[in-house]
Amino acid sequence: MSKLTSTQIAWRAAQDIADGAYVNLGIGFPEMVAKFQPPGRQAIFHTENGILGFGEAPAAGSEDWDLINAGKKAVTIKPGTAFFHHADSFAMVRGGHLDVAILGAYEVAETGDLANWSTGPKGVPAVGGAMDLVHGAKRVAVITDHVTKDGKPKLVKTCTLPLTGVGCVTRVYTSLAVVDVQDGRFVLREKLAALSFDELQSMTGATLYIDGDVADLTVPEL
Amino acid sequence: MSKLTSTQIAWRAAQDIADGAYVNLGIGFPEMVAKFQPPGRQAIFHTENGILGFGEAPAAGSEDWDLINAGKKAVTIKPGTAFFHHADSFAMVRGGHLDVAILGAYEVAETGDLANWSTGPKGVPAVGGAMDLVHGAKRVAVITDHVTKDGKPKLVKTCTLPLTGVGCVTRVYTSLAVVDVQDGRFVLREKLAALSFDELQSMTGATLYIDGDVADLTVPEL
Amino acid sequence: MDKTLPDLAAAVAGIEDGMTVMIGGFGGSGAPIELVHALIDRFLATGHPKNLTVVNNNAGNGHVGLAALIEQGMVAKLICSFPRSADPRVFTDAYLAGKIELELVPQGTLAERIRAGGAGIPAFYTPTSFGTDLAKGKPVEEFEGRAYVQERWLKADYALVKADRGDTLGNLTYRMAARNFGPLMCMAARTAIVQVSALVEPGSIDPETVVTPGIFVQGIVQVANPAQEEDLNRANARYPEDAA
Amino acid sequence: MDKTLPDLAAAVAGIEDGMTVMIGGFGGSGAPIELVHALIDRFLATGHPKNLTVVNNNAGNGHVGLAALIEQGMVAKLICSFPRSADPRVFTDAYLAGKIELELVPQGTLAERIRAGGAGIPAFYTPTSFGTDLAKGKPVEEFEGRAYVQERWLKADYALVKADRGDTLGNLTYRMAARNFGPLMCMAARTAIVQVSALVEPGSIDPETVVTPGIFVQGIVQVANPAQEEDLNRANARYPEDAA
Repeated sequence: MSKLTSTQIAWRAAQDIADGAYVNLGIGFPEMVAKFQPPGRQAIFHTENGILGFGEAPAAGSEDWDLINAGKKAVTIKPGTAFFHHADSFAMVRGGHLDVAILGAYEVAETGDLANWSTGPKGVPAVGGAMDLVHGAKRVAVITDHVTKDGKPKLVKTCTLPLTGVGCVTRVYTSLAVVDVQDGRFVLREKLAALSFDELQSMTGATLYIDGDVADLTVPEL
Repeated sequence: MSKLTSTQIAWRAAQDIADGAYVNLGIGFPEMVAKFQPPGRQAIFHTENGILGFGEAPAAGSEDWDLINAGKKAVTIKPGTAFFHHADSFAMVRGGHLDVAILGAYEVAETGDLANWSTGPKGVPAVGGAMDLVHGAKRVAVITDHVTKDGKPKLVKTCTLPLTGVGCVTRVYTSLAVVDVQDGRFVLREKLAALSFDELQSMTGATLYIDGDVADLTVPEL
Repeated sequence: MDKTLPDLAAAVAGIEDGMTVMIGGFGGSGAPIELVHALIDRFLATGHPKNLTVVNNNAGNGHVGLAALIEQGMVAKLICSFPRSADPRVFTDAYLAGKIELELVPQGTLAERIRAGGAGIPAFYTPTSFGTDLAKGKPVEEFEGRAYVQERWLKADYALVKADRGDTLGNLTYRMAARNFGPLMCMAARTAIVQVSALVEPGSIDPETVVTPGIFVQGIVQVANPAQEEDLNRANARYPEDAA
Repeated sequence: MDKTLPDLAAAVAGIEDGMTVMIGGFGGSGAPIELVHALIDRFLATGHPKNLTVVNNNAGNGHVGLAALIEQGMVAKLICSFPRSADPRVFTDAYLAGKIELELVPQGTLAERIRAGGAGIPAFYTPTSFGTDLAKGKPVEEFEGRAYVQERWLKADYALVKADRGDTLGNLTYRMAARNFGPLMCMAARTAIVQVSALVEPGSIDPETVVTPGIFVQGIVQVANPAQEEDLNRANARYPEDAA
């Protein structure tokens, strides 16, 4: 059975972003979501380091290193961009002004708890804006492979890794399914057509509930 | 015995303002202090409604009502003026960034308590920025007649009117004297030469202490 | 994504009975006179909205703007720092007659409470008002040897704000000291409605000079030559005009 | 009233052993490289300052700027949100060897703590970090049915900040996302020292576009063509150069 690529997961997540939505994409993999805005829709992207409404990456060699995103990658301005300082930036985050934040995850619990900043006490801990982003955005979505590289479930009953936030995730887009977090339960919304419910459940660390239709998770070749 | 006029009290207070000091003048009588900056010194005036470094009143008829001070009087800009919003403005106040605030008073207690916003439960209460200004400025000075219109002391042991702030006043410029508030006591620094210490004490509602020289309070005709 | 509203009536159409409405301005500077008068027009035509809680630094002046809103009996409660003005009769009479409730807040605390509402900070500590009547009933805590009062955030259903230039995404600049509470109220309101002197296309405002980023603005309407409250009062204006 | 400092050495001359120093920048954008290198020069010449507590969003990159400051052993403690970068070896080695203390703070909480320090707010409540390891030992309070963590202000003896234009009164503008923590750190430091690309006379900056009003700035020094940390790292630069 072929699972979705990271690019395809990002594509799927992008389909749920409304025209005009204010969106923060976590650094790394989630940044890919910006590429797949459906035709006719234009989200406005926020980055923690003080830009709203920035544009795509510039051509290599034409970067301006005062114009970067939270992942320290060069971006561009476009009509309607605004600059502001860090306290105003996180007022946008914490104050509930973002429509969607899309983040990566190590683990998501059925309660909506998220672990995505620390793999334990070894090494140098680093949190950045993750703990702020999980609070405030109207929807906090996660994009992730359904299981770890070792095949262990990432959707779990209780997170074992240090938490980023309690009860904060509302939807998870995985390589196999789209799952909502609702009243402390995982509710399956979409799954790959080739995958049976039981197969999916066996790769999930907590009970998957069904509430209404389960659609086929379909994405283009990318 | 001739006491100082309001104008002369304002003049005296102005002599203690250093070159480059950031100063907030309470609305009304304290606004007069700005006129008497000693030659060679230039204070930078702050107004609660979001201007730093504003200039004098414009000529009558050329007012711009978007360019007013906290007393709603028209002012002007000059080189180096900055505009900002109300939260930033009170960050300047509360955050200890002002060098001096000069306010009027109904009563000042020997503990530094100030009452200057309410004469009691009758009528409509109004506080404005007074309660913020008494905290944060490095020096909170009061300019006032030494006694009320009825001849009652305004420098008292304990305020009888509703407080603006506790232990906040550091110096009082009156129509008769200059008095510091120091360790819960009034310490006399200057008095009118024609006035004996006992006369001054009799018009003061708390003990006046002497700690070092008492200078003559001398001001020009204005 | 275009936040432009067709007219002033549309701009104030969503404000319902009992809502909390922040109104920008410090005295007359920054007062969104046309938005407030549009709200009065709606009330005169429909009887709504009423029982409003209004947040403003002051309590109106003369018989226009906020004073006119109070004069119509639309305001049940006012949260402000300084309910005095050159001509405060409308508020004073209503207050002394027990027709309007007043929550008096020190000006810096008012500004910070509004910012806190916009920034997702439910409470903070300030030295302001410690030991005074305005701190009564509020928690007090000591930090580093000094006592502070706990204050709570202030949010609103609507904000009515006057800016200078605005683009269709809601990015705003203000004019001099008319900025005052505008940027904070845009942050703290679920729906911030802004009247601008000039409505421009995105890209017309230098990104470095945007004061209110568009994320804080939900609706924008152009009022090309807005009235200045002070000028109206110097001309003894009333709203509506036939109320004289 | 002129806050201009004669040179970089004078700009950092007042920083003493054990002080808390906020250093602006988010990664390389806004990093005041020249001020930091001047501080290193002083340390190499005099052995001071050392045992600094540094506040920055990150922990340096490569072997220039903040990384070089850490590499010299001048930093006893770092307060930051994200001690990772393209080349974080200097901090990582020092940290794993127990040579530097780390206080990890969520980025928005870091920004708000610094603003609180500048605004005279000793403590505030935030939802950020509730229920996580980073909230351990901090007071928790419930407001309107939701739990919040109490965070404290952060102040500094000095701030070293990079701005774009500055006038001799200290009014500043920044360049794009290099703004980040600069305006906040200027507010929170007893002495804010700013390097500007262009030092101009009062009146040269439009009062509407001032980002940091001069009241928050104590010293200003011109560095006409400031280095960009990212460029230095792409060229494998080190500071001091002979340290290679």
